[in-house]
Amino acid sequence: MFLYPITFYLFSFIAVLSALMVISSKNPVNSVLFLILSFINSAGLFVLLGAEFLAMILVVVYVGAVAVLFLFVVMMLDINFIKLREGFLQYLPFGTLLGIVLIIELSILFLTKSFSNSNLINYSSSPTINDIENTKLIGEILYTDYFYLFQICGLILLVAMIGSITLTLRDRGQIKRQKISSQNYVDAKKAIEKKKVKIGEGV
Amino acid sequence: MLNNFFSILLVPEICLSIFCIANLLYGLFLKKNSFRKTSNFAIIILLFVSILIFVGFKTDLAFFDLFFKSSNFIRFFKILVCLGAASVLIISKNYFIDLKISKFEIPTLILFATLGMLIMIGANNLMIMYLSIELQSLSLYVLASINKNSIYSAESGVKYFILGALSSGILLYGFSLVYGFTGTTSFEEIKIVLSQQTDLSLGIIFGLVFILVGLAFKISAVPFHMWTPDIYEGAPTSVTAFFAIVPKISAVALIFRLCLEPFENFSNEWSQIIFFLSISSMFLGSIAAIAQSSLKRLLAYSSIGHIGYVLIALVANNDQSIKSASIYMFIYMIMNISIFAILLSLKKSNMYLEKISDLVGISKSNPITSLCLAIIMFSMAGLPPFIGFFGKFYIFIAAIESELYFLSIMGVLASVIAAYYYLRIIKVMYFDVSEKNESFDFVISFHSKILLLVLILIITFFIIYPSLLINYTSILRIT
Amino acid sequence: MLITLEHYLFLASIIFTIGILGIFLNKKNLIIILMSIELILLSVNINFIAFSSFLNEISGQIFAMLTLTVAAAEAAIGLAILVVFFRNLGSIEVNKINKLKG
Amino acid sequence: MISWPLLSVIIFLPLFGALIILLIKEDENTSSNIRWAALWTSLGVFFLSLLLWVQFDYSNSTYQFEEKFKWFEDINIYYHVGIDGISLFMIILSTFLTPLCILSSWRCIKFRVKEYMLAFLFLETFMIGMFASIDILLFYIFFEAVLIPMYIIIGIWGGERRIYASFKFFLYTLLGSVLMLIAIIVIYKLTGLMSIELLQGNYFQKNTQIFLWIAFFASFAVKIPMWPFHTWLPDAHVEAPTAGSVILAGVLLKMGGYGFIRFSLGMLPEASAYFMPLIMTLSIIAIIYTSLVALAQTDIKKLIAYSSVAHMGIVTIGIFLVNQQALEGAMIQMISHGIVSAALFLCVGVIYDRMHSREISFYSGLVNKMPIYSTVFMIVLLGSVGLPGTSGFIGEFLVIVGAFKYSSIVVIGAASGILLSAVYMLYLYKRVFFGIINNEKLNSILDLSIREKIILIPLVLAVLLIGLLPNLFIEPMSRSLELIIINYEIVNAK
Amino acid sequence: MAELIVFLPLLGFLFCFFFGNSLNYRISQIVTTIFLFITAILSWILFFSYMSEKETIIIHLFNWFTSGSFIVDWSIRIDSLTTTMFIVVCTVSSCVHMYSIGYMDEDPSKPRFMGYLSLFTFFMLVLVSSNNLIQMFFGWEGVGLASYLLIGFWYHKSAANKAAIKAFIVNRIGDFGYAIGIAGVFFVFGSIEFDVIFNNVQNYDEHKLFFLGFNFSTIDLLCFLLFIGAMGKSAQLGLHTWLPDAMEGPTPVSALIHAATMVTAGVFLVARMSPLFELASFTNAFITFIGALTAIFAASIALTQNDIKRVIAYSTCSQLGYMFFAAGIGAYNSSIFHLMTHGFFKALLFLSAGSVIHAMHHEQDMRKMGGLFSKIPFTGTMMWIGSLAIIGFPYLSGYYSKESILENAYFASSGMATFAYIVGIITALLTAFYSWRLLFLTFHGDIRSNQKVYEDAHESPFSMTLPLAILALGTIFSGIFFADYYIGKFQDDFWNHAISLKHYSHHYLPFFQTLIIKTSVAIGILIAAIMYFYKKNLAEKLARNLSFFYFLSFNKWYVDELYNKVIVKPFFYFSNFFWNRGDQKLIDAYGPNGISKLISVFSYYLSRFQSGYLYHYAFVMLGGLVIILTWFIFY
Repeated sequence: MFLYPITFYLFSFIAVLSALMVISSKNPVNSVLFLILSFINSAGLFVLLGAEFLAMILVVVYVGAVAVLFLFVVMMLDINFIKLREGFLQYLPFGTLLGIVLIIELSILFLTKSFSNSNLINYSSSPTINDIENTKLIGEILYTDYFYLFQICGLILLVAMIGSITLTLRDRGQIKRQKISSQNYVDAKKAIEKKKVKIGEGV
Repeated sequence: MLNNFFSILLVPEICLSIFCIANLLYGLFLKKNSFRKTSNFAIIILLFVSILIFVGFKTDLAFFDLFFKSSNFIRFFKILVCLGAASVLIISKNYFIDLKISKFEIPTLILFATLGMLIMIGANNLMIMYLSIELQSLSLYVLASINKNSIYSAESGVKYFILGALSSGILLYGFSLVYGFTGTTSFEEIKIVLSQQTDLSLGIIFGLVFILVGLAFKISAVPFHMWTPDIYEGAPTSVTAFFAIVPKISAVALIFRLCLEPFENFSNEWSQIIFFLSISSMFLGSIAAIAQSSLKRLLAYSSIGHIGYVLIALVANNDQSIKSASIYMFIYMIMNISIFAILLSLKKSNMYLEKISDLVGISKSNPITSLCLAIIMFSMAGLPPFIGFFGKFYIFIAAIESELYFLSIMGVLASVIAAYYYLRIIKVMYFDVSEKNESFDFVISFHSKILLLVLILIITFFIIYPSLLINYTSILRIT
Repeated sequence: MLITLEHYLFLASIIFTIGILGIFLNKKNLIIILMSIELILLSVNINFIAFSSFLNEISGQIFAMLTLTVAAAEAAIGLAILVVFFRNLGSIEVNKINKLKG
Repeated sequence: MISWPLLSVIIFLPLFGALIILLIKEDENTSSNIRWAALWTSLGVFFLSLLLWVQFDYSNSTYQFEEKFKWFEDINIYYHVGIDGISLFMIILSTFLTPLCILSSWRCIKFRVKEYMLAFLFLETFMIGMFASIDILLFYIFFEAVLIPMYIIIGIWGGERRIYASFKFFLYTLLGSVLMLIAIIVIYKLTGLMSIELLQGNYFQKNTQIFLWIAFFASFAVKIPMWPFHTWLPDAHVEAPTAGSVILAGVLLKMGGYGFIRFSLGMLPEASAYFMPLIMTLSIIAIIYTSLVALAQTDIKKLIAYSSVAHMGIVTIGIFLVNQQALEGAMIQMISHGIVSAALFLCVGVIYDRMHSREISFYSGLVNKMPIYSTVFMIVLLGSVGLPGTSGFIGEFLVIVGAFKYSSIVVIGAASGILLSAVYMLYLYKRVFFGIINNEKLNSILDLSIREKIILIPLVLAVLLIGLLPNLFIEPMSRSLELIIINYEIVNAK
Repeated sequence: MAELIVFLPLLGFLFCFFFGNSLNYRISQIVTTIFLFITAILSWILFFSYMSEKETIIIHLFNWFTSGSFIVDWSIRIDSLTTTMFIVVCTVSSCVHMYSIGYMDEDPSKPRFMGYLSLFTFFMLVLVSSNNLIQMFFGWEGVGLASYLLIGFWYHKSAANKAAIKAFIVNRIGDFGYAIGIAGVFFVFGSIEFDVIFNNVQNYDEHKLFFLGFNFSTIDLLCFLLFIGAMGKSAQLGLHTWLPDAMEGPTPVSALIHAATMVTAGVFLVARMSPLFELASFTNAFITFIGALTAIFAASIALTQNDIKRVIAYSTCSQLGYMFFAAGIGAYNSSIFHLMTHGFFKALLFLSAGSVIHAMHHEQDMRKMGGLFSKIPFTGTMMWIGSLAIIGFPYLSGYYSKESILENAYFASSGMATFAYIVGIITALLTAFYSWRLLFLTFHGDIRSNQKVYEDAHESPFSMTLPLAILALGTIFSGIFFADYYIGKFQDDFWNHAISLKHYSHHYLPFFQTLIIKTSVAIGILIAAIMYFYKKNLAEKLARNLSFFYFLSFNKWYVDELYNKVIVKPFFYFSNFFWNRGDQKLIDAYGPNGISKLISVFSYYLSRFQSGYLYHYAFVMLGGLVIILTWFIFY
């Protein structure tokens, strides 16, 4: 029974540490990598909590897509990294103070109220986790009960797509594009014109 | 019940989402004038949807009622949102074209944002609420930075995005707490769970605080307002118009519903927060605006102040609250549309007006425009006989009904301070004498001219027959 | 050494705070801020899943999944806006974002 | 009685005139059309309002010419107008002064004539409407709406510091009146009524009354104005164009007094009794203090403005003594002050139009060049100092008579107004009119033109008419005032 | 008839007001003078008809105003007091009108002057004919106004303007008391009609009134307040300063207003209200005291003045003192009788002085006159008659009235009356002295004036001498004819309850006392004769040796200077103080301006707070969140 706590502490320790590194590392590339690390550890925690499907999704979506996107942008933008650490310490005391206060307050919330079962009310008609395996369960309700949510997610992604394209697509007015149909429709008769040139004069 | 395939299409949200995509495709396949055509199409869509909402088709489509709710309050605000979005499209068409950012994506994004807001107003579940907020916000982030070549637009996009994401993070954290402590995400179930509790656990209070902070950001209540002036100033004016009018309406509706539905029994807790937000918004909105020289910033502070007043109605939490808030938001919308309609068509030496001091001399060259502007300003300041007065009047009726004397006195004091900067605009227009004889161009499309005319008439002559609006809002109920 | 719900919630709150700190301690790099937002959303996800697991109720996991989706969309939009900004200013330093003020 | 809605016609006729003016396109040639249209409208309103007087039933203490329509359907708010003896003369005062104002601006307003006339016609509607309202909300709407045209009049056509003055005027009075709005809503919450008529028979708890009273006081004390809320008035008066000062002093200040009678006395008798010492103190300070301040002025208009504050001090004393003599005295004093101060401001306007200076030291020996003007000014001045036979006397004296019942100090305070007004007014007259002409610019100054005579002579006649035949004015109002007094006494006797 | 008497002068005024400038000035002069003569004749007719019928008539004209129980009517009360005043006012006024035709011959605005005179007469008649206190107040203030206008008639003269304002304002101080008194009377008696007051006065004998924190006897208080009014109008000590200054006006004005009529209004008021005053024991003592003091005080100043008109003005003041102390000791009939005789002889003196001034081309300084009798014998004679009358030369009018006053003072038992009696005798001496000083300096002795002026001096035109003659008749005969009615054996019958009368067992002074009076007068004349006729340097010597008293007298006891220092200067100081410090630096600076400044400062900082940095914004948001959370933890 020691395995579970040890795994938990390992994962969570790494997750917190790498989260700290995300915001404090000099190089954004490192930050992205630490972010990935943090996500992977969180995924581990998810597994511990019995949410295997979400752990998988997290790795796939984040590590596979989002983090790569970040990396891509970081690489793409030509940034002078040396300057980027300056001023970090300037607001550190204030910031940490506020952060600590926030953590303390949240801890009060979690620690003074122990979560006995009476406090956590399970009011739901949806199936419980223990009945079926996690992925299947999600699969069963995601496209039935939560169909609308799923649709809206789709719309959100659509908006994200439209937005990104609109913002980043640059119309380069000078570039000549190939218009195949018009090229095909060129009539040789119209393309060439014969002219008689008088002697002694130019065109 | 209409429950065949076509009737499902008549459900406003579904209909609108289909039309959103239709509009996108329409824009994609158009070669010329795509912006103009798509925006016209979008206007028609919005008007059509608002009719659909008004008629109020219902469906018992699978689980629909679990996630979406309909009441006359919700319908009223949905109509406001649709009409507001349509009006913004009408008044800003020329501006976009003039600024050469006439992309067909703009109407599409506005449609998506509107869709998000409609869902948001009618949301009956934390999940759908979150998704709708995100749907709306993402569209708005893009709209804020839509003028890619402007550093200001880009900056406002960045600021809006980061602060917005932060706020939705906070909101979401609140959701997680509420979910954790109640075990459900559905509004009705939360309400049932909470009604079984006599003593509210700290977890739910914290959840409530996080949620309200997140929403306070959306309605830009102080101290979560910091983004507002900057984004209003940086974004293209027409986008600012959209920001100032439509999302505010939906967020107000949502905050009302959230407080009065799931957390109905714990008004003691949330009213403290709202009380604080309300007073600080009213005063900051009125005091900070005095130092502004930019018109758009001024309007930003003005909208912060107005939100403060609406929140009074929420604190009051009685049978007048819904009515007064509805009336107030309606009036707020009307006044803002009309003022932006003017701002979006007023040019001075080929530049759109940015600064208050640019208005000097307009009363000579454009007497009618300046008269309209003056009327709107008096109305904004809440002076009778203009419509703005009645908004405040009903708010204070609600406040006094709940014996919120302190709050209402603070409210009127803030309104006096606020009157100062509204008057200052009138002063610049009428009292200041310009040395140069500058000419103003008032280029306004036919449609927005008609719209402006109608709105000014409503603002001025509302007093003659107020019952039309008041009777309609009297019957509004949250549930 | 029983790992209870409080452990997970505490962990989440730490990551949440780190995320928030990341937003306003950072003066130079906008991308870090975007990552901080991802951290916040991660902490929320931990919350959701922990609650879901301990409540023995599935909708928390669904919520977490939706959050993931939205986070991805948000990241995309955020990066797009960042690119726009970079193109205008040639920099992504946070303390240079102050053209709009007053 | 008249079967058609006379009162509404009077209220809204100026708006109709404004509509016509709105349709006239302004340019060089048409500006005189605009002036004529405004003048005829206001004259029409004036004659119609005389019809009110003629048809008024003296023996009736309740409202007459009532019109009532449901207005707001969720709240008991009606479009409910009507007049009693108290409002009758306030309305006639407004309608009487407006044509004179328009006439006085005939030449000196050269730019934006259209807006100017519009502002005045709107102002007239609001003023009449305010005095005629029986519904509180209607009252409030008109009460505040008055600020808009007045703000514009001061701001556009005012003097050098017009912007400061207009803002001070607007914000100060707005601050007062918004508190009244709260009080109105509280009244509605407590009683469900919005009708002044019904509320006069209503009884509030004493603590409530005190709260409400303070809120109303904030509004009316600023408006009337009482010391120490008076400082907006000199600025506004001085910077406003002549006609603006006339309306400001002539009618707008009366709104405060009217409000005190209607609301403070009529609805909150117990609190009025409770606060009477406060009012008396402030009023006496106002009389003595502002009279002294008036003496120190170097600007003619400012002097007259301060004198208004002192005169209004007598009015407030009269109102809150709540007995027949004092209350009638206060009413007559209000009417009288409306005419006298209007005439004084118009007189100042006459020389201002010629010389563009309001400095006392600029003028001297005017009587040499402008005998008729000097005579007119003298008569009006006598009205202001309350010489028997002029309008000022009746009001002030009745207040003194009424005050004797209450307290010797109040009596002395009120009577000192008579004394001090003579000091600053005669001192002014001496400096401006007597002596020899020191300033050579004055050598070419002309006496009153025919237009100016037409403006000033009705006012002079009115001053004498009220002074010699005050019964014409006292009789119609006495029944309505009696009603208030009886109510006040019954409540306070408990 | 009474209506005609009252309103004809008004008609005259209106005529001048509307047509004066458009028609020839002669017309105005003639019209007003004729009107006045008609009123004078009518008033005499009325007087005699009243004497035959002896019935108090009240002619009710119309209701002026009614406020609850406060009813004020316009009416004319005809009784012996009114008719007496009518004849005095109308006769003197008509004389003055006529006189003015000649006197004002060189003035450019004659119609205005005539109009003002008529207006004054109208107000005076309203005053004396009123049947209630308010109407009286109307006349009271009206004469004040007319006096103001007439004193300031020469508006280009700065001194005249100042004097006019002074007159009006000092009068207003009196009116201040009077007005409060009226209010008090209404409060106590519930009416301001004389008859109602007099009928109820007995009920309030012991009544107390709470005023300014003290419990006063009601009647005493009311009378005191009314008396303040009378003091102002009749230039009694303390409020006397306006009267000498008023001599800046044209001389006819001085004669009419500041000698014969207006200044006596105070006495008239006291007499009119005598049923009330009778019961006010304290106030009566006060009146006696003030009257006596005024008499001797003014006389003492008159001793050393050099301006011919000022001497007469102070003499007026002094004579008014006589009237008041007579009233104070309850001898209202003597008081009124003296009022009447004084009206005649003082008008005569003034008009004669005017005639002298006219002759001397507006030279008023007696030191520049002398020996004029031979040049203007008629005026000189008139002056002699007037002077004799004022000192109480037997069988001239002043003799009867003054004697009767002293008589009453002698018989009245109170200590104050005895004081008044002694003062009265001393004053008689002083009166004799200054009157003869005036005569000697002006008409006799060396010629001190400019030779050319002296040569040019000539008798006045007929329009000026005729009024003198008429007034001389009055001066000579009014005493003999009316003494019996006013103060003698027919007095009860004559007065017919118009005023309250006192009856003493003795009617005539012991011989010794009359001797004292007569001797003192004779001594006065003698001293004057010695000083100004025989030993001409004696006056200078005296002035040098008694320089303290001389300067005190010459500078009018420094009352004006005192008032300037104590009242006028602080008044202006406070005026500026309130304006600069109070309104501008306190109320405005901390009120509206201060608040608006504060708000704009706030606004500035709030806008600075909006720094534009993202992290600040995020920080504020988080701060807000944490604050709210903390609130709920401790809540």
